[in-house]
Amino acid sequence: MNDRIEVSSEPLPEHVDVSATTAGGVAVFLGCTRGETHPDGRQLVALDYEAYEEMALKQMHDLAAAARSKWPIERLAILHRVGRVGLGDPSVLIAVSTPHRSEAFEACRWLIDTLKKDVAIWKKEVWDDGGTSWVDPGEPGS
Amino acid sequence: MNDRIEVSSEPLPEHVDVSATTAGGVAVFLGCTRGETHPDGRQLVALDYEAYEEMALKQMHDLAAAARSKWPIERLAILHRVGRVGLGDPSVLIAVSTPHRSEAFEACRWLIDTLKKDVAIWKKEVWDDGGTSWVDPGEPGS
Amino acid sequence: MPGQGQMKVNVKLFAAMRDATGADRVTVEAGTVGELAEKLGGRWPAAKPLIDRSRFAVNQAFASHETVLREEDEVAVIPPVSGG
Amino acid sequence: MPGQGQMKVNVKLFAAMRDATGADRVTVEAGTVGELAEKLGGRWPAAKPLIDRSRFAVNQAFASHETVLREEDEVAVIPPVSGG
Repeated sequence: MNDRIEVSSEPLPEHVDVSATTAGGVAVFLGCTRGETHPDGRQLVALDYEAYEEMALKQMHDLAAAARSKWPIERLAILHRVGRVGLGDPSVLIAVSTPHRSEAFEACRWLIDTLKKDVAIWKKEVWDDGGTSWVDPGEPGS
Repeated sequence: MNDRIEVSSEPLPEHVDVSATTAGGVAVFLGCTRGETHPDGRQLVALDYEAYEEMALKQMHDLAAAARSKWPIERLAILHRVGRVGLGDPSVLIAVSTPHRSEAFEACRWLIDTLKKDVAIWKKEVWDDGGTSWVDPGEPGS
Repeated sequence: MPGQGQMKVNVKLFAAMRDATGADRVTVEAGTVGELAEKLGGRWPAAKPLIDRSRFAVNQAFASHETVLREEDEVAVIPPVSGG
Repeated sequence: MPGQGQMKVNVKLFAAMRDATGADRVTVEAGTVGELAEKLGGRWPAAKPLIDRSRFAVNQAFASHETVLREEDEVAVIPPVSGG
């Protein structure tokens, strides 16, 4: 149960090792800031993430426990960055190792989907004119 | 189209950067040697991979092209190791970046599934008594 | 009957909710989460649509409008999340 | 009519097929992939079940049994793959 679960303003590591001699598959997901053009022509320059950190961490631990009850997870990491995240840079990293690959893909997918639905973290778009706007979660997008 | 596609006897890199300012999602899969106990009690110590390298590389390039025709892939890496791969170590790494996360998961999953079905690479189990056996692809396992 | 079953609770405000109110923490007298939501909407009418779409957390777990509040509870408004 | 439409082709052998034959490359006279498969099975009867489950590659692409062979072709037996 040596899950690595963190919320931090530091840049995410490039790599989190969740390998195990009992794991045949490792699935990793990185959610990154994607460049965008606003309908009014402005360019996105970054996303600013804010967390209700104590709650977010608690939720991420609960997600890890729920995922472990659904899939035979060997090791697991859920890292989320807060603060400003530039274009192409990752804001979230999820890594899961399981005996077989299906389980790794399914658990990783479920973790990111559920994190995005429930975990107390918010992002604000930062535009090239200095304007900002909180992301409306009804919006499509990754 | 700067796909990174390699077959090599060197250990796989821990991390392959496929980030892009146009990519909101990166999915990575690592296939690793999973420890196993044979019904007769012997322990697996490694897998030995062999490739028909020219064909495997051609097939991996074809897979990359096919994936690009199915999903809006920004960057892509398919790396396969040959030779002896110890327990917990990766033999294959697939990384895909796309605008949204669904596409990254789907493309990554399709690439590993199709690679395992078609690409001219074979693995042999190496047991702790020195015995070896080519893996029967009818077998379940990752 | 002011004060009956009403606790003074500290409420944390985040993201759009903090921007809408200009505060990251407010104190509200309320007996339940539902009452709290109503009072916040009364105090910041412009934020009411956002409050209506928000969830509430008590001691870092989502709580229903029926949840009864105690003075020492850590309460927070959770506007629609957008992490990841 | 020996030799008619029959090409001498070099055939690469890998993995279980190499172990079954003791060779990583053989020369076989055959006009098509199907004939080649048959000749390999005749030469290594113990490998026939494996050959029957194998695919064949001509110039690094999978080929059907009907594929006609030319002398310069790079031909390979591809036993069921197990990469990944």
